Parts: sequence; structure tokens; C-alpha cells
Amino acid sequence: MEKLLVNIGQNLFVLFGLLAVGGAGVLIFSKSAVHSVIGFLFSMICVAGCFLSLQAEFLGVAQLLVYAGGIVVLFLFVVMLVELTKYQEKGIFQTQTKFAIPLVGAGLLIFGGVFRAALFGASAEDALTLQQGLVGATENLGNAQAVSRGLFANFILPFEILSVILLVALVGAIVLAKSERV
Amino acid sequence: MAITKVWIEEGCIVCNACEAECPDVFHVTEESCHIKGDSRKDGRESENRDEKAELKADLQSSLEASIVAAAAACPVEVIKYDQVASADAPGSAEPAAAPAVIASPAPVAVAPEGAPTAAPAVDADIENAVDAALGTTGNTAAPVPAPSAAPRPVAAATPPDPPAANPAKPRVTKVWIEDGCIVCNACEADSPEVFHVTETTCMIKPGVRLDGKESENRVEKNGLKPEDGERLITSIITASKGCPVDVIKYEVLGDAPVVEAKPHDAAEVAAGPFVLDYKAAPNRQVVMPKTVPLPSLHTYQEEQKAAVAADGAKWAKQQADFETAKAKALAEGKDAPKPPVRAVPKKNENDMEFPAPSEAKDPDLLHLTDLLDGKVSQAFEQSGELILQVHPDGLIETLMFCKGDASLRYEMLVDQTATHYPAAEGFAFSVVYQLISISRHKRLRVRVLVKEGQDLESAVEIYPSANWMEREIYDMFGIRFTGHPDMTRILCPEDWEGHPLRKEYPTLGWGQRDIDFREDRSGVLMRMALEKAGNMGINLKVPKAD
Amino acid sequence: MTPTLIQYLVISLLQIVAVLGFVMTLVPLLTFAERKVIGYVQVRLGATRVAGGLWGAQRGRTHQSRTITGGLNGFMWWLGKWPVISILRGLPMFIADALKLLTKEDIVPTDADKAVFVLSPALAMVAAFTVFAAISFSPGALFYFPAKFPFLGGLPFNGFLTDINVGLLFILGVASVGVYGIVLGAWASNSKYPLLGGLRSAAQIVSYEVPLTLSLLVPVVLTGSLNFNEMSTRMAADVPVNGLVGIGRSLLMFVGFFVYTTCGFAETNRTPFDLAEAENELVAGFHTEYSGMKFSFFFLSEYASMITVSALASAFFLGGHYLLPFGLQPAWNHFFQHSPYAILAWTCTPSILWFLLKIFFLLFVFLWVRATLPRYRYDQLMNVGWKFLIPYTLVMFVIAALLRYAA
Amino acid sequence: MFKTEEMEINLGPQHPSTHGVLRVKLHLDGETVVRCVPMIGYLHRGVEKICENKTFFQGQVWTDRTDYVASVSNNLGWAEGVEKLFGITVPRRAHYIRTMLTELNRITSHLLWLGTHALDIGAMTVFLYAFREREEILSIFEAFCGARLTTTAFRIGGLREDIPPGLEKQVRAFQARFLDCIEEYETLLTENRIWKKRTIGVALLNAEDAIALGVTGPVLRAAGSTYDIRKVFPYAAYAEMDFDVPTQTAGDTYARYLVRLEEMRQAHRIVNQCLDGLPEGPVMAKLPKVLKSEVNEVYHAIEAPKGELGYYFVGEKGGVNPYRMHIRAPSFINLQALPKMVEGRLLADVIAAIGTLDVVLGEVDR
Repeated sequence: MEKLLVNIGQNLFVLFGLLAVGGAGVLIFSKSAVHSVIGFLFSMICVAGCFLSLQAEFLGVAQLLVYAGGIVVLFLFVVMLVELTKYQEKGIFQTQTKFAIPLVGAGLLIFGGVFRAALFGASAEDALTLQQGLVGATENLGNAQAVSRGLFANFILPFEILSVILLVALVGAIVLAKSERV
Repeated sequence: MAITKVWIEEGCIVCNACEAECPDVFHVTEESCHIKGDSRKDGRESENRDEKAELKADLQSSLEASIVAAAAACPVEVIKYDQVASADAPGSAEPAAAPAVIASPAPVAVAPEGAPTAAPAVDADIENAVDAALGTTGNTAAPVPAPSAAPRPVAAATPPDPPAANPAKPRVTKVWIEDGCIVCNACEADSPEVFHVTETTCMIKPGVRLDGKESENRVEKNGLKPEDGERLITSIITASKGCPVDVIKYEVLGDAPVVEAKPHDAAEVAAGPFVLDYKAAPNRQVVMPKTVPLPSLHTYQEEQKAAVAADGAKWAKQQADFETAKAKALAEGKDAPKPPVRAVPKKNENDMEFPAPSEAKDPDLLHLTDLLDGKVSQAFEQSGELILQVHPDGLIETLMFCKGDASLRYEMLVDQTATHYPAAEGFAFSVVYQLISISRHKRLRVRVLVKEGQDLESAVEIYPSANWMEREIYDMFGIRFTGHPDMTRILCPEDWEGHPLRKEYPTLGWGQRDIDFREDRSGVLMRMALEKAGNMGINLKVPKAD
Repeated sequence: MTPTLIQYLVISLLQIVAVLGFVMTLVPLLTFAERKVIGYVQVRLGATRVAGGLWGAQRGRTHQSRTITGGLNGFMWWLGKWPVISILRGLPMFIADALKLLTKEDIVPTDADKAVFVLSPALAMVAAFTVFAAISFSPGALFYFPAKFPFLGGLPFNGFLTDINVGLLFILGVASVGVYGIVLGAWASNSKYPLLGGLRSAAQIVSYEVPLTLSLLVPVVLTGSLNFNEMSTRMAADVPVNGLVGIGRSLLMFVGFFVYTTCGFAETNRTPFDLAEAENELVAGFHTEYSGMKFSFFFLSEYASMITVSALASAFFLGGHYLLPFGLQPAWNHFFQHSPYAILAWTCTPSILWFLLKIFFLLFVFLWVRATLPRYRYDQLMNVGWKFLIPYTLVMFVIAALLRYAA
Repeated sequence: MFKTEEMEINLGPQHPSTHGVLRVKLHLDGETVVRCVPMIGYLHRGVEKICENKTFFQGQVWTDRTDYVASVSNNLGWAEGVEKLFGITVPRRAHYIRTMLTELNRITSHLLWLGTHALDIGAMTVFLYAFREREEILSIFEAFCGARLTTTAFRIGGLREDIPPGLEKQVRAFQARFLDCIEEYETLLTENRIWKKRTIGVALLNAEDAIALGVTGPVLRAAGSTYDIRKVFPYAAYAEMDFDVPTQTAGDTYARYLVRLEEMRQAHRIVNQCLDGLPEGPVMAKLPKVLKSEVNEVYHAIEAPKGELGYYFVGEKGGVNPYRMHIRAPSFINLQALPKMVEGRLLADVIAAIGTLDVVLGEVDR
């Protein structure tokens, strides 16, 4: 008991991780689209829990705020509005099963290899810490500052590229919606 | 006749029915039913099963009717009694009835222990014989109908010979309703004198039954009055055949006539625009109007002229009478009679004066009459209102003029409605359009007369407000409007039958009836009402003075 | 002295019980207050009694005082004779309300998605109550357990559950999950009015979350902290009043407060933004098909989020545990910190009292507004959100950044 | 692959905002109303048929139940319609009392409208304020005839009784404070931003459409027409009264709100004039014991709070019942304009439109 509590962070991480995988399973295997979204939501919340158990509060909370609070709502919105039963009957959905199964198999193999290397390989011996350059900076700072320093100092270029991609997606969505409307 | 002994056989289900019928004799306890001490000679209160004590002498005849009714009402038939003819009973006034019963060994009937009690119910011949014997006295107005409901064990005793039985005429002896009635009203439509359809089931009416009770007659299978059984045989058989679930059963004495069942399907109902089968629902009788109150200047003037002429003729006759009387009196040397005084029209003391129609003087009416050129059949003024009656052909033209003509400008159609005149010749409805001119502050009523089944042209194109009003007219009167965008019912449901504001449409609904509890002698309706209301724990017994 | 892990867990449990108990008591009281406040505005009495008996009347016993509520009624009627406390007449209404909701028949529509239908009120409730994990009712320890207290002697009992350094974000994140309760509940009812209500609500909450967050960022930028306790402390003590900057900061906070409160009304679906449950249009909006306990979960979560919004507003704009709002406390402190009068000196220190008073006042404002204002139309609501509030908050955000730079 | 679908939704017959058992079938595209079909008849009791089977005196009782909010106006229409059918002259004092009560009834009707309409739009408090004053008028009715809602206040030929002592005082007490009460409603609504947003430009109906659709009453006057039967075809004592007909030109919900508020003020004026100029004399015309009609046909219209209320009577010779009676119900005709008002607008505007039309379903269905 005592041991379980002392390692509570680690244990919670495992627990949340398993729950997240369970949620992802619901997302994939559920018959109802709304149930899938609920599974997705659950998965997202559990991922946030993972972050929190690693004491990355800012990331965890941001995960909650952005994914659970924003993006999944939009998914749900769309799924609710579209009358899926009709399209299910027509067989428009779930047509890609025959491609999906080999793809998932391949993905499992690849990621399994990666995970195996990460968890049991040589690098698993290293401590999971921030980059050397950041270590000193985070000592007296809160979580948010550490993340922001990482984003806006070290990784400014990828960050900006990402924002451009998002902008493109935004514009694309507007264009699609407009043409649908007219 | 009188009842000497009453007792309760085993098997009482404590149903209170006997106490309801005859509270003086029966007293229902929690376990059984007792014969009251007040009414017994030995003064004890018990079921009287073993001792069979006699009733008090003074009660023997006075309570007879109610005891018989109680015995008949008993659902398990455990109430038995000895019935004898007594000399001082009012029954002695019935010469035909008395011998019939006396002929049987007195006391009339005590079924031997273990005798079948249900079996005689099917023994139609025997009961028929008794019934026929009693039936001859049917018109002698026995004070209570109950004695004719002879106790059932009589069947086991020797039947008397029917003195006046007439086996030639077939008749229905019994009729009852099996389980499964769907309350369809078909039987009541065929034979309203026998059947009475309530909300939950169908009943045999008390008027035709020997025991005078109203029930399904399922358990008791009580007989019909012979004369009714004879008279109503055709209708009962028709009803039985017409019953969609075949729950009406009957027993016939003699050869049943061959009767075709009347069809009671939906096709019959939907055949006409509105079926007025008064026989099907006598409670929906409608008094149709005799007069045609269609105001018209022409008719009014004719009436006035006729009234003046009648008055003149009356006066002339009075004067002529006076002259002859005077001449006669002179001839006989008597005093001359008083000369007649012409009656002055009665002075109107009320603040009320009939607004008589007058010639059209209003420029609008004159202008429209000119414009329409022969399509106007009448134009007059009454009660300060302008009325223009046009031919149905010219209706749309009239409305267009009213709206469009620069000197008329009736912008708004405020109201449109119809009236049904079933007594009129040549037309059945008048449809009126109330127009107002908002700019000129004038009102005008346009009227058309429509025949039954004739369609009118819709005014929606000219006055969009006519939309709902025409739908309402269609709904209420059945007048259709051609060119209307949506000629459907508006207030009544789509599948409603009939058009309610027609004069022949009855004011009572199907199956609606007035329940008069004063006629509810057996208390059936009262009991049903109580059942419906639920047991409210109220003692409904009428309080006694003692 | 630092607690051991077990002691820490026990104290946390006690704190959770205390906070939940506080909120769970406050919500029913709030419903009673709603009856009374709106009743007062509308020239009527509001609740004065609880009708009928719980079970006495059915058994034919007519005497009121023998029933539970009847007895309470008698007591409350007696209370009504006294001038001030007579306002408490009808207080048992909140017990009766809770009992009624607990004992009502729980109806699940035939064609509803049963699992989701059951899940969504729970989701709304959990989200609304988890938020209180990050709300700090009092800075530091509320009290210390006495030394003789078994097991916990000498340990502090805090006025907050956790002291996350991203407390604000946590609250926003968890609160944003609450919308699922509404949307999923609406969808699972398989009925048209709830669906419309759910869609309205989802769109409304998602779009008002943006100005809400942006307006909360104004004090965050001004103080430089996302932590609940640190925020009010810095606001009161650390940031000195600096002439023009100080005035500008106060003004900005003042405007920000109103913007935030407006968004808060929309977030909690209260009048004039209660479109999700606009009973005149959508019968009862997203919870049309809900009854009994499930309905009361929605009900509770709405009132709990009212408390959350009030707590946030008082912590971030109204000075939190300190007396004065809008960052005016430093000036007050400057004059009275060393005042010889103890009471004045005391007003310069943080206290749970001020915080609660501010919350209560804001809750009163919620009720007041409900009694006064009509409801917006849906498109107007969206216009207000996107065309006015978001630009305003963005401008405020920029000004706040400039002020921060200047200071 | 995906195309938008219209959603069909039934507003009513049991809905908080349909003011009775009105059912409106709406086809929605999102929240925009594509098509609106009002469906009525849920409260149809066949009042016209019933009245044909009742005498002229008995039938009046049924008019209370058509527009139960403005029963006094309905009584007046019936009484004057029958009087026109028979040619009865009513004493002047009776006319004055009738006018006064009808105007008080107009105030109650408008107050009920104001309260419920504001409630529909979300302003709760006005409802309670409006009912406070309405209660007072209802007590005046109670003092006059013993009933609060279903008054059957008038008799054919005048009044059954003169006004009871003390009624004048009661009415004057109400009159003294009523104008302030209107001010109070106005402070809550007239300049309220949200109220204006919800009402200005909503449920538009211009004068041309209104006239074409037969819409009367405040809805028509808010579109700019001055048509008011009290002025155009005066009845009762209105010819002797000095009052204005309030009009607006916008033809939207806000304009109707302003018109109805101003009508309450004018009604207040008329009541004052009736009280001040109340003539002496009898209140009942001399009539025979039994009224037997002649062959005649009349249509009598009065300005009910909701619009033109017309009674159409056909009398047969010697009949004690009307041969045919028809009520031209203003709510029924006004409701026709609902689709015109709301199609292409939002769902919330349907609620505002139903509220602003001020329909009473008892009168729509009759």
C-alpha cells in the first residue's frame, strides 16, 4: 500500500494510459458515431490525466482545454447534426475496413518496434528529463513559463510553421463551407 | 299472493345485492346474509336455513315484490322462498293469474335438495308455458311486475297446463349478451327497445325483461316479456346477426323467421355527405326549421301588403256583419247593435321598433346595381346596413368591383359566413361577405344564395383574408370553394363526419345520452356510476326514519 | 511540520468534504434566495411555506403539525411573526425541493440512447464540481488542528484543495468539459426541442469561452500569474501603485470585470443568455426530457457553475481575499497598513470573509438580472459574442500587455 | 454527399408560449423558419351551434367563454348586436356604464397581453406588475356583477342593475394610480436595449398586407392605419367621448407594444370621462317579457381589445333563438397573418409574433 502510494505518480500514469487506450478502443469499435466521440473525449481526458500525473500541469490542462473543451465539441456537433443512420444504411461509412486492417497491422508493428526500443532499448536507461539547456531555466519557474520558453525560444520555427498549417486548414474549411452553402 | 318463508341456501357470496333490493328482510353481515329478526315470526336473526321460520303475517304480502326482486338479483341464486296465494292479497284482483298459480300444488315450489338449479334455464318450453300463462294477464296491470318472475325452482315442479298458450306465433324467450361486447352500437341501432349500449357493455333493457332489471343478462338469463318477445323477434334476430362479434344469444320458441343481417360497416356511414339515421340514434333527433328567415325587401313588402289587405278584409267583414246585424235587428224591432270600431294598431310601449327594410338609396348600392347589370337580384337597406344580393355567377365580379372601383374602395373583407336554410326552395345556403371601406368608412354586405352541392368561387385572390373563413365555411357547412389554395377542414379534425352548423346536424353526440336517475329503478346506473367513481366509503343507504 | 503522506491524504479528504459540503449547501440556499429575491423584485412574497405533508395527509391524519413538512411549516409560520427573520419563512422549501427531486419518477424516453442519457447529467455535475478543486477560498491555512487532536494534531487545514500553479487554466479546462453534459443529454433525449437547445447551448458556450478566457487573461497579464492565491496577493501587495499606470490598471480591471461577468452569464446559461433552456421557445431546452434526480444534476451543476463564475470574478477582478476590488488594495494598504486601529489594520490582511461576501454579492447580481432583463435572441447573442466581446477583450488584452510593459 | 434537411417541429398544442392550445407546425432550416402552418381547432366547442339552440338571453353567457380575457367586450357585442336585430333603444346611462366597463376590460386585456408577451420574451417581472393592476380591475368587475372573468355584465336592452354604491370610488382609486403603473412598465421595457432588440423589426406586417389579410385592431393601427371602430362607426357612448386613436407606422412588434400602451392611456381617459359625465336616468329599456325576433339579419362590430369583433345574427319570425349566430373573432382572423410575419425569420421570432398578435385560443376556435 505504502509503495503504491509513494509511486502514485507512476501508477496513475499507467492507469490513465490504459484508460486512454480503452477510450480509443471505444472510439474505433463503437457502432454509434456519438459513442465514438464520447470514447474520444474520454481518451483525451485520460491523456490530460497522464500529463498531470507527470506534473506537467500546463500541458495537461491545455490538453483538456483545447482538445476536450474545444475540438471534440466540434466533432460532436458535426456528428450530431448529420443523420448518420441513413448513411450507414447506404454503406457510405466504414467502407475502408479492408484497407484499415493491414494498415493498423503495419502501424502496430512499426510503433511496437519504436516503443520496444524506447522502453527496453539502450536509451531507456536515460532519465526522462527536459533538454539540458532548459533544465537550469525551469528551476524557479512555473510550468507555464517552461513550456512557453520551449515554444517561443527553442522551437519558434516549427511553432510558426504549425500555425501557418492551421491557418491554411481554417481557410480551407471556410472555403468548403461556403461552396456547400451556395 | 304472498311469501311465507324466506331462507338463504349455502353459497352466499355476501354481495349485498339482496339488501339493496329488500333491506327490510335481508341483512348482509360480513360472512353471510341473514333474514332479519324484525321480519320473522320467531324474532331471531339468522340465515333461516334450517329453521325456515315464517315471515310475520303483515309483511308477507307487502314485501313480496322486493323479496322476489332480491331473489332474482342474487347472482348465486341462494335466496329461496315459499310463495302462496293469499285471499286478501291484492293479487286476487287478477282472476287469470290466480288460477294459473293455484293450479300448481301449493306451496308453489321448493326444489328438492340437490335438484339442478341451472339446468332449467334452457328448458324453454316449460318456462315458456309458465310465461305464456302469465302473459295473458300482462295487461291487467299487476302492481308489481316481479311476481311474474317465478322462482327458478318452479321448473322442477309440475308445470301447469298453459290455458291460453299460442304456440303458433314464434317468439324470443330469452336474450343475453355473452362476454366480448365491443360496444359498437350496432344492436341498439337494430333494436333500440331491447338493447342499451353503455360505455362499457351492452345491456338488455328493463322494459322487456320479466324481472325488470337492466343488465347483460349473462348470468341470470332472465326471460323476455312474452308480448315483447313476440313483437321484437325480428329486430332481436337482426341485432344478433348484425353483431360483429356474435355475442348476442337468444332462445326462440317456435320457428324463427329468416332475417337478413343489416350491414353495419363503415361504407354505410360514409355513403352520403351526412347520414341522418334517426333510428340509429334516437337521441339525436333534430327538429328541422320550417321557416326561411332570409330577409328580403320584396318579401317584406309582400307581407306588409298582405297584412294591410287582411286588415282591410277583416274590417270590411266586420262592417258587413254589422250591417246585416243591424238590418236584422231593425227587422225584429230590437235596438241596433253598436257599430264596430276599427282596431287601432296597438301602441308600442316598448323601446323597441322593428327595423324594417327599405329601398336602396345609398349611392354605393345604386352604383353597384348599375355596374353589375342584371346580376344583382336584390339591393336594400335594413338596420342601417347595406345589403346586396347577387347571383353566384356574378360574385367574383361584384367583389372585384367592390375592391377595385375608385368610387367604392371596399378594401377589407372582414367576415364571411354562411347560413343553412333547409326549408327554402331553390337554394340551401346563403353566403354573406362583410366588406368595409376603411378609407370611406362604409360597410356593405354581399350575399349569394347557394344550392346544395353547388360550389362557389373562392375570393382568396381578391381578398386574401377569405382563406381561413372559406375553410371554416367548408368545415361547418360543406360548401366548397373552387380555386381555394387549401380547401381542408380547419376547426374540426380531418376525419370528422358531417358539417356541424347545418341545421340537420344533431346537438347530441353519438352515444351521448341523458341519464335520468329517477328512472333507474334497479339502481344499475347508480351502481355503475359508483363503481366508476371508486369506493368512496360513503354509506349510500337511505337513512330510515326509525 | 510537514505531514506524512497518509496524514496529507486524510486532510485532503476532509477538505474535499468541507468544500463539497459548502457548495452543496450553498446551491439549495441559492434556490431559496432566488425565490426570495425575485419575489421581492416582483412585489410578491416568494416562498413562505411548503405545501402539504409528506405522508401524514394520505393516511387521513389532517393535522398539519404531525407531518414533517407540516411541522416545519408551523415553525416557519411562527418565525414569520418576527420582523427581520420573517424573511426566512419558506426556508424549508430548499429541503422540500431536494426531496421532491429525489423522489420524483425518473423517466427515460423509450427511444433515448440510454447510456448517454444517464451519463450526461453526471458529466455536467462532475465537471461543475471538479472545478472547486482549484478554487482557493482562503489563502493559506484556514485553521490548524489543535495539538491534542489525534493523528492530525498541529497540521494546517487549508482553505483550498490544491494549489496548482495553473489554477485558472485548470478551472477553464474542466469547466469546458461541462458542455458535454448539455450537448450529449440533448442528443440522447432523441427529441427535437432538446436537440435545438443543446445545439444552441454548445454553440453559445464554445463561442463565449473565447472572450471569457481573454478577459480573464487581463488580470493574468497584469499580475503575471495563473495561480489563484498568488494572483490576489500580487494584486494587493506586490504590484505598487504607480501613478498613471496604476489608474489605468484599475480602469482596465473595472471594464474587464463587466466583460467577464457578461461572458459568465452566457457560460452559465443564465438570463439574458439562457437560450439553451428558453422555456418560452424550447419548452425546457436541453433538459426537457429529464426528470427527477437526473434533472436535479443539471440543476445543481448550473448553480454550481454560477458559484464558480462568481468566485473567479471575485478572485481575479474584485481583489479576492482582500477588501478592495480592481487593484485598489495597495493604495488602501499604503494608508492603513500601520494604522493604530486594529480594525483598519485588519482590513489590510486577506480574509475568507471578503471573498465569500463578494461571491454572495455576485450571486445576488445573477438573480437580480434574471428578474429584470428579457432574453436575447439566438443570432443576437452570437453577434454580441463574436462582434463585440471578442474585439473588446482583444483590445483590453493588448492594453494590459502595454501596461505590464510600462510597469 | 450531405445535403441540408428541414426539420419539422411542432410548436404546441401544449407549449408554454402558444397561449393556449395553438399548434404551429414549423419547418426549420437551422433555426430559420421556412414554413409556418398554424393549426387550430383544439378548443373548438361549437359556440355558434350552441347559441343557435339557446335563447337570446342564454346565448350571451357563452360569449364570455370565447375570448375569456375580454368577456365584457364580448358581452357588449352580443347585447348591441341583438339590440340592433330587434331595434331596441338603450338608455344613455346604460351606454355610459357599458363604455366604462368595456374600457376597463380593454385595460385588463392589454395588461394580460403585456405580461405574457414580456414573459415570452424573457422579462418575467412585468408579468407580475401587470397582474397586480389587472387584479384590481377584476375586483371592480366583481363588485359590479359578482364575477371576475366570465362577467355576462350586460343585459339586452341595458343593464340588469345600476352600478352599486362605492363602485365609482373604487374605479376612481384605480384611475388615480394607473398612469403611474404604465410608467413603471415603461421603465422596465420601453428603453430596454434587449427588449428593443427583440421587438424592433420583428414580425413585420405592413398596412397593405394587414388590410389584405383582414387584420384589425392594434396590429393594424401599428402599421399606420387609423381604423378604429369606436371612431369610424361609433357605438355605445363612444361618439360622446374625447379620445385619440394611437397609431405607429413601423408595423413591428415594438410598434404594437407602443400602440397598446397608448391605448391603455386612452382607455384611462375614456373611463374618466364616463365617470365625470355619467347621466342620470334608467339603465334598462322597456322590453316585452319575451323577445321574439322578426326576419332580419344584422352584423354588428365593435372594437374589442384584439380587433374587430363582429356578431352576425339571423332572426326568424317569432323565434326566441337566433336562427344563425356567427362570431367574427378578431383572433381568428389575425392569426392568419402569422405565417406572413414569421416566414424567413428565426424561431424566437415566432414566439414574439404569437405574443404580439395577442390571440386567445378560446376565441380562435370558438
